[in-house]
Amino acid sequence: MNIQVKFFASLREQVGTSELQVSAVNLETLLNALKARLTETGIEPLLSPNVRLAVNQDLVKGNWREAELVFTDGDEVAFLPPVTGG
Amino acid sequence: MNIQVKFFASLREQVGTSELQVSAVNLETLLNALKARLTETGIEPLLSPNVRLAVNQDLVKGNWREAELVFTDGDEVAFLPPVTGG
Amino acid sequence: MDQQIQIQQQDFSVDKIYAAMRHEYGNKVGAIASFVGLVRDHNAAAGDGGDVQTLTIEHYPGMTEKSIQKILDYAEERWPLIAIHVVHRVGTMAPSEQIVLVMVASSHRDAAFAGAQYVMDCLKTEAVFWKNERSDLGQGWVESTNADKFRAKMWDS
Amino acid sequence: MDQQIQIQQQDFSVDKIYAAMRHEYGNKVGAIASFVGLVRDHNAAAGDGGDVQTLTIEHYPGMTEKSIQKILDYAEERWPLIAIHVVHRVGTMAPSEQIVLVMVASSHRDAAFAGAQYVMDCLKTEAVFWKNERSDLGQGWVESTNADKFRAKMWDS
Repeated sequence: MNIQVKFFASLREQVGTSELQVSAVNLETLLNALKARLTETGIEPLLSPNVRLAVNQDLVKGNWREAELVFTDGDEVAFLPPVTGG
Repeated sequence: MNIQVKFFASLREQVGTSELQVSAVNLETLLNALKARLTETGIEPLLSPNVRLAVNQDLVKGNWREAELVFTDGDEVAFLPPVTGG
Repeated sequence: MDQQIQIQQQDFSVDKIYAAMRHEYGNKVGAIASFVGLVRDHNAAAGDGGDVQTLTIEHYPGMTEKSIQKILDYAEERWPLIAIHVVHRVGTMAPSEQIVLVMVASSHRDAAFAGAQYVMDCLKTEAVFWKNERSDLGQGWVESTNADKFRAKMWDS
Repeated sequence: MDQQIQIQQQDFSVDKIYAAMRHEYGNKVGAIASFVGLVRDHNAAAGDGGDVQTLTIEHYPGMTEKSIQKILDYAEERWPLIAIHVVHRVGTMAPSEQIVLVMVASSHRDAAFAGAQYVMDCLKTEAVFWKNERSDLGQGWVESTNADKFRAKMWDS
């Protein structure tokens, strides 16, 4: 499955890119694929307790690290640091 | 003492005038002077519980009907029905 | 804090007042809250169901300004505000006309909102104005509602 | 209720949006409450005391709009509102520039104020934006404060 992964704001700065294409079928394979790609920073910043995950622009409810996520081709996954507008 | 007496809004309509000049030295003589002038309506509308009194544009605190008001020449006394703006 | 109070027959430009508010107080202004009251077509006064044709507002020149100034003085003491501008029209207005503007500038959003809302609540209950609504079914003097009085009282706590 | 959400780089005219709000919904509009947030010159982020030189706002196209729509949907359910218009800028802004506008029309003053304040509180805590402040002493990402979170939570009760 081809997954588009997005990083915003402080996370974008930390991992050094705003977007990656990876191949993954579920959360575990996604994190492994990211680990292989983000060799400089590792995936630690993405796992920080205040980072939320959105799949196809919907927030994953509860603790996404423990969610059973299964991806289909073309899914968009985004790592979101704490938001603020206004 | 020459007193200028003002009536606003519903009171102006009820007594039929917006302003009267009367001679009075205190509240009692003022009300008597008004009674003599407002022969059509009497002073009943002015004594209604929700009417407030202002002397020289300051509200009389508490129940003005029981206040010890002494006037000096040129004082401006106004009878105010319930206000609302905005 | 800068206070401006205008009582006038003619209509006002929200835009001009906003532009002044935005540019006259420097870069510490982070929040501008505004409220505009407009003449509605439904009847508040007699509750007779008639559509409002005109609203006429009367005031007591001098005392009305003082009553508003007292409201703004209190707002200034209670919240960190940079400026308040109040415009209140008097005379006769038709539905959809502007009646009143309250605009408040502050560094802080909460203060700007609270200040504007407090001033509006007190304009309803404390400011020296009288309103007469004329509908196709008659005319009547409007009084502040119990809800208005309750809202104004809430600020005491 | 009519909802309008604009997310854009360019500045906006409060006046044009006000004119539309005032005239597009007929004579039942009795109250228009507005809030404008502006770039302040003092630092919120790092608290390093430096004067803010620029504020840069980032968003997630698509998801940001959805997050705001959810806020407006809730406001619509909770208060009798006629229209809400939200404009939120993204990109880089200098002190005194306009960042955000929330304008709410209602028949009732309380509803207009509550709606505007609720939307602003949720924009601070729920809407998908990120803010980066650059001062003469460095740059930092701004997070919503505990006070912001507390305010937003208060609407649950």
